[in-house]
Amino acid sequence: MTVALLVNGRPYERSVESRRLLVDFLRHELQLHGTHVGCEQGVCGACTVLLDGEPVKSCLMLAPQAHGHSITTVEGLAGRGELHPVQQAFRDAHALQCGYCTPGFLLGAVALADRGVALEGAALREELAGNLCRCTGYQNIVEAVERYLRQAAAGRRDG
Amino acid sequence: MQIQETFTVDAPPTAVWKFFEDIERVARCVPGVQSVDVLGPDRYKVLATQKVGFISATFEMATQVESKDPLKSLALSSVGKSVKGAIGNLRSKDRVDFEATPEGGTRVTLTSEVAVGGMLGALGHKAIVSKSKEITEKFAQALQAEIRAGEAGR
Amino acid sequence: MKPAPLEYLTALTVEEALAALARFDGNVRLLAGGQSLVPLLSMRLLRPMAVVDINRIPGLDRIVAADGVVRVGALARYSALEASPVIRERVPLLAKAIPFVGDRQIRNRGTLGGALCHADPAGEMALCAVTLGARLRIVGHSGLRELDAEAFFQGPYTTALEPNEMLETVEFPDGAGTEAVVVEHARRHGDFAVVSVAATGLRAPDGSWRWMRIGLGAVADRARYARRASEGLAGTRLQPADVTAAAARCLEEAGPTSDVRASAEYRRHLVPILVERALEDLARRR
Amino acid sequence: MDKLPWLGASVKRKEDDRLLRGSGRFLDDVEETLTLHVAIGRCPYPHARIRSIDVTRALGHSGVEAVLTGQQVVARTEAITALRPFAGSAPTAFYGMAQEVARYEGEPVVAVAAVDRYVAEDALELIDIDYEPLPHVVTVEDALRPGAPQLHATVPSNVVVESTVRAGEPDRRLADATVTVEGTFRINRVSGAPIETRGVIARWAEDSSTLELWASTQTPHLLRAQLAHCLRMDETDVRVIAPDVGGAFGLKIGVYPEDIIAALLAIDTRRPVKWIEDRTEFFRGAAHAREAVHTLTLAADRDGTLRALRDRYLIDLGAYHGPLGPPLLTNVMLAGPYRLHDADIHRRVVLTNKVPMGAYRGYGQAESNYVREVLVDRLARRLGQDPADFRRRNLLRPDELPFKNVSGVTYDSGDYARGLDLALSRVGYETFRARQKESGQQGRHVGVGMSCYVEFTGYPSSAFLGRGGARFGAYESVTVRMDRAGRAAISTGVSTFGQGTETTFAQIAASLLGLDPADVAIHRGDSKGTPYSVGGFASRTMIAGAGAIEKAAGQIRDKMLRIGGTILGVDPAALETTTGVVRRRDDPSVQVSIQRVSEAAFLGYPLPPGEDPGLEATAYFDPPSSAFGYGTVVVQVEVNARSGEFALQRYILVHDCGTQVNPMIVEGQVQGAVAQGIAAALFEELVYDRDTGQLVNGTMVDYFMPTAADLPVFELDHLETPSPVTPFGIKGVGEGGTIAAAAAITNAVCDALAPFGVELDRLPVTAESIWRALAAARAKG
Repeated sequence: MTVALLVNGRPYERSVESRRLLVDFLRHELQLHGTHVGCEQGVCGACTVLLDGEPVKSCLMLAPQAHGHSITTVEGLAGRGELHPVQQAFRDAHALQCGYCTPGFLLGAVALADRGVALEGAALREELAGNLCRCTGYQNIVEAVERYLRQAAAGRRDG
Repeated sequence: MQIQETFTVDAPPTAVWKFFEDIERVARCVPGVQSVDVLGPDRYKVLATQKVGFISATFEMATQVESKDPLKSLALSSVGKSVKGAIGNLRSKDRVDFEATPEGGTRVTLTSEVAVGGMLGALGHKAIVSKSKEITEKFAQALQAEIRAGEAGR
Repeated sequence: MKPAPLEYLTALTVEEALAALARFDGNVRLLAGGQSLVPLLSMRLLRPMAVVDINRIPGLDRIVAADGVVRVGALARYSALEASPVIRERVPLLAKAIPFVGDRQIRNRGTLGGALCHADPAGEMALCAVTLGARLRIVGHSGLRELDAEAFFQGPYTTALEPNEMLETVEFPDGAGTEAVVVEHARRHGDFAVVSVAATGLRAPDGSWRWMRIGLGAVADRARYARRASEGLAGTRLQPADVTAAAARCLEEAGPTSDVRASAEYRRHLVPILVERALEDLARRR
Repeated sequence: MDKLPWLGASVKRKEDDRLLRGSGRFLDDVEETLTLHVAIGRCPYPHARIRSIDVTRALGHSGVEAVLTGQQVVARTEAITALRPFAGSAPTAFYGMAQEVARYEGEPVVAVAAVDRYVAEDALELIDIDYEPLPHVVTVEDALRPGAPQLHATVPSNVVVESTVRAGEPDRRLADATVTVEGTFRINRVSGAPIETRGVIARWAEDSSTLELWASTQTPHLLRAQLAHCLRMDETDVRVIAPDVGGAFGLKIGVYPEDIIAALLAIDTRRPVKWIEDRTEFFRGAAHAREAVHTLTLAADRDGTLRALRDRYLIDLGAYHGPLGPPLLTNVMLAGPYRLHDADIHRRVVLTNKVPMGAYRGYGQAESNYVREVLVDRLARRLGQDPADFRRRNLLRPDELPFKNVSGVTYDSGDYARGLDLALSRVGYETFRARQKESGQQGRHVGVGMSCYVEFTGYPSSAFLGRGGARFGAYESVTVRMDRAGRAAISTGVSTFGQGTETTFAQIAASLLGLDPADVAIHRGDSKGTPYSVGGFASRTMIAGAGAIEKAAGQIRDKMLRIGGTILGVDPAALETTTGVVRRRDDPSVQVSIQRVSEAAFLGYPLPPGEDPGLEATAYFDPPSSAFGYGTVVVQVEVNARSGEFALQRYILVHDCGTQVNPMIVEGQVQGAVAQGIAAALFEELVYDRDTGQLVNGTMVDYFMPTAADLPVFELDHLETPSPVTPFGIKGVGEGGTIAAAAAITNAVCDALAPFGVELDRLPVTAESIWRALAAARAKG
C-alpha cells in the first residue's frame, strides 16, 4: 500500500508492506538512520519521533498509520547548519555518551518546549521516563533539558 | 507450575482403569483437542488448540505413556510445538492416581505439570498461570463425564 | 522479531470497522493506539489476518459531560484525558490514574478503549472503570448494547466483547465534587502494578462520607470493585477503625498470583497497607 | 616536561556533533545493496537433543537465499576460544551453532538468510525441528548435586575449574580470632543491556578473497583474531570494522556464535549478510553476568582488627565458556582496601543450562565488594563498633602503599581513609547517628550505609596476562600521522562506545604536539590500517592508550623540533612546540608554524642531514603495572518497616582515579557506572524458572532497567592522587561506580532496621526482600 507523509517538512510517498514497522520504514525506506531501534517492545524509547509534534514510539506503529501525518526525526532538528538549541544544551552538559538513545531524548525535549512547560527535577524525570539511557545515569540529561526548557521559555517571553 | 485436581466416580477402579487404558479416549477429554492419532504402542500424536486471553495457539504434541501401574497409576508425558498461532512449545507431565473409595467408587487424582516455552512462555506467563488451572479443571470434568457415560452405557 | 504478514485496512466509519471485523471470521484486530497490540504483532504472539485502523473515524475521541455522566469516546488518547478539565473536575479518579500508565510517548498514542479491551489484570484504566462503575457502550451488527464494567471484564486479557463488536464509548458517573486517590506499588516507574488501589468518594457537608468506592488492581484475574469494603464506609468519617475494617475486607476480595514482579504473599501483605494509605489520604482532604 | 596544556581540560567531545545530529553510524545504519538479512532459530528448551531439522519448506520460501544448520557449522569451523580462560579450565566446545545437543534456551540451532528480516522470520517458521528435551539444571547447587545431568562430557560433575588461593595462615587465624562472622550471599544474574543490541555485517570481498566484518564490538582486533581461528582462516584475510557502538559495558567483547553464522552465510552466498539482534534474542544470547553464591567468613580480634578471610564461592558460568570467560577479579579484589595478610579463597566455576557468562563493568569487583562490605558491617555490629570506626582501623594507610594484597596484586597509591571521611562528612555522619535514634519512632526508619573499595584498573603487563594464559596483551597502540595542513591523525583499534576516547586521545596528542585537540582527527575501530590493539574494556584504555600516544607523539614532536631547528637555524634543544608553532623557548618571536614544518617533512626539504621525510610514528605501550583507583560510597535510606518499601534519599560517592584527562568525561563515566550499580542492586535480575529451566523475564517489559524517575541525584566528589606507575598518573575510571552500590545500599537498609536485627544476603534488594528479611528476623526472635 502507499504511504504519503511529511518527514522533517519534506513530502515523501512510498509503497510499503502493511506489516512494516514505522521505525523500519523511516530507517530503511527513507534512509533516515538517526532514529534508532533498541527493543521493538515499546520500552526503551530510542525510536521516539514526533508525530504531528507529539513524541511517539515509532516501533509501536505500523508504517501505514503514518499516512497523511507529519513526522519529525532528529535529522530535522539542525539539518546541516548550526545545532538546534536542545542539541547545544546536550553538548554543553555532556548529556550523551554512546549517543544511541540521544535522538529519542532530543525529540522528547523539543515537544516539551513546544508545550511551553518549563519542568524540572522529579516532574521532568517522570516526563522523560519513556526513554532509557544506559550510559549517563540521566543526571546530565535532566540538567541539559532543564537548561534548554528555561532558555525556550525565556525566548518565548522575550520573543 | 504444578496443578492438582481430584474427583470421585462411583465406578470401581477396575472400570476406571479400563477407561484409562484407552488413551485415545483419555486424550479426547483434553480441552481444545482436535485430533488424536496412534503413532505406536503407548505413543500418540495429539493436536489441541488453547486460547489464553487474546493469544491462541494450536499445539501438535507427541504424547507418550511413561508408566502404567494397573489400578494404581498412569503417567503420561507430552512434548509439542505450536503449528498455528503464537510461536511456542509445550511440555507436560500428567499423572493419574486411582484409589478405591469405601463406597466402592474410585477417587481419581490428576496431577499435571505444564511448561510453556518460547515466546508464548515468556510473554504469556501471566495469562498462562491462571489458564493452566482452568485447563486441568476442564480436563478433570471431561474425564469424569466420559467415565460416567461409559459406566451408564455398560 | 517482526510482525507476520497481515492486511491493513482503514475504517472511516464505525460501520466500515464492523464490516471489516466480520470479514476475517474473527481473525482480525482493531488498531487504535496500538501500544499493546503492535508489540504482540512484532513478537508474533498475535497473528491476525488483518488489522483495522480505526484512528480516522471522526467523533470517537470526544469527552462530553451531559445529563449526569461523562461520556468518553473509546479513541480518546491518554494524553487528552490527562489534559482535559472535564476529566479533572468530573472524573478525578481517572485524572489521578493516568500518570501511572506507561510514559509520555505511550500516553500520546494509547487510548482508553484500547486499554479496556486489552484487559490486563494490572491495568489502571480497567481499575478505574470497575471502581467507578462505568458503563461501556458496545456497538455491533445487531446494534448497541451497554455493559457494566464489572460484567465487561471476564478474566486475564478476556472481555465480553464478541469478535465482531467494537467498544464505542465509556460512560463514567459525573464525579464533580468527589475526592479521588490512586496508590500503586510497582517495580519501576510506569511499570505494571504489583498492587494498585483506587478510591473515590463524596464527602457530605458534615464531614462524613456519603459513599465510598474502592477498587483493587493486580490482585485477581481482573480489576476488582471491593463492594463490601466500600459499602462499609458509607456514612463514616474514615476513622482509623473504619479504615482498618475496610482494609481487611479488601484483603478478602484479593486472590493474587505470583509472577516475576512479586509473590502472591507479598501482594496480599500490601493490599491492606495500600488501602489504608489511600483512605488516609482521602481522610486528610479538607 | 611542563604541564601538558590539554591534560585536565573538560574539552567538549569530538564525538558529540555527529551523534547529536543523528548522523552517527551505528551497525544497522550501514546499508549495502543486495544485503541478505539473517534470522536465527534458537533452542526454546534449556537442554535438548536435536533429533532432526527439516529445512526444505524454508529453502523453498520465496526470498530465501540460504539456510545454515549446526551440522554444517560444526563441520566447517572451530569452537570459540576463550580470551581469558582460568588456568586449568576444562574445554566446553562452544560452536557457532548447536549440532546434536543445545545447552541453553537461545542457543542458535538454524539460520536463514533472506531478502529482508521479515521474510527471514517467516521462513524460520517453516523449519521443523524435532527436539527431545533433556533434564536441565539452572542453579549451581542443582548442577553440583550427585547424579545431576552432565552438560559436557569433558567437564566432570559440571565443574569447569576449581582453584584455591591462600596467604598466611588463615586456618590458625580463624581458629584464634575472638569474633568470626559468616554469611552466604546470592548475587543476581544481570545484563549490561546497552540500548543498542549486538549486530554484525559480513561481506566476502571477492577481489581480495578476504572477509570483511562490521561488528558492534569493543575489541575489533581480538574479534578478528578469534573469528579467523574459528573460520580456519589466516588473520591476514579477515578485517573487522567497528562503527559507532551503542553502549557495550563488557558484553561486546570477542567473537559470538552469530559472528560465525553471518561469516559462513556471506562466504556461501557471496553477498553481504546482516544480522541485527532483537531484544528477545539479546536476553537469550548476549553474555549474562555476575551470578554467584559466596559463603564468606571474616575473623577479627576483640579490638576490631581484621585478622582473616575465608571465601567459598561458586560462579554460575552458564552452558559454555564464553568468548571472554567468567569474572576473574572476584578473587583478586576480595580483600579490598583492608590490611589483611591471611586468606583462603576457594572458587569453583560451575556449568548450568543458561546463557554463557561474560564480563560486565567491574568483572568481579562488584561481586567481591558486596559480600565483603556487607559482612564487614555485620562484624562491626557484632563487636559493638561503629562501621566507620571499624573501617578506619583496618583501612591501609597511604604510608603502607604500595601494598601486596593476599591475592598477589600490589596497590600502588591512595588515601583510603580520607575518601571514607570525605564521604561521611558530606552525609553529616556524626549528627546523623544522633538524629537516627529519635526518628525511629513512627515506623519510618532512616539508615546510613557505607562501602569502601579499591579498584583494579588496567592490566599490570602483557607478561602477567600471558603467564595467566590470556590470549591478549595489556598493551595499547596508536599510529600518529601529521598531514601537510599541520594537523594530526591518530589511528587506534579502540572503537567508540560512549567512553569518549576520541576526545581524550586527542587531548593527550594535542598536548604533546602543541596543537589544539580540534586539529587531531581520530580513525578508530578498523583492524585494517590500525596497529594491533587490545580494545576498550577493564578501565584500561586511557592508561595504555595514553602511554602509546606519549611515545608516538613524542617521536613526532622531537622530529618537528629537528626540522624546525633546520628551518630557523636554531639548536632543536632550544625549541618547543606549542599553539601550532615551533618556537624558541627563550624568544617566542623566533618561530615557524607546525604547518610549515609538516610541509617540509612531506616535501622532503628542508630537512636536517640524514633525516627521513614523513612525520608519522607507531608506538606500543605495555603498562609496567596496573593502577588501583579507590573510593567510598555512603548511602542514606528511609525504610517503611511494615511494607518494606524504601527510598534512596542520598547517594554519595567519593572516588580517586588519579590524574583526570577530561574531568567532564570522568564524571560522566562515574555517573553512568553508579546508575548501573544501583540498577543491579535494586532493580534488575534475569530469572530462570527452576522447574521448566526457562528464562522467565526475557523482555524489556519484565527486565526492570531503571528510568530517570527511578534514580536519585548522585553526589560525587573526587580526590586526585596521581599513580606513580602509569603515564601522567592516570588510573582507569570506567568501572568504579558500579563496585560499591549493592553493599552500601544493603548496609544502609540493615542500619535503618538494626532494631529488628535484619540481615540481607541476596540481590536485588527490593521491598519484598526487605519484608521477607523482617519476617525472618522476627521469626528468629
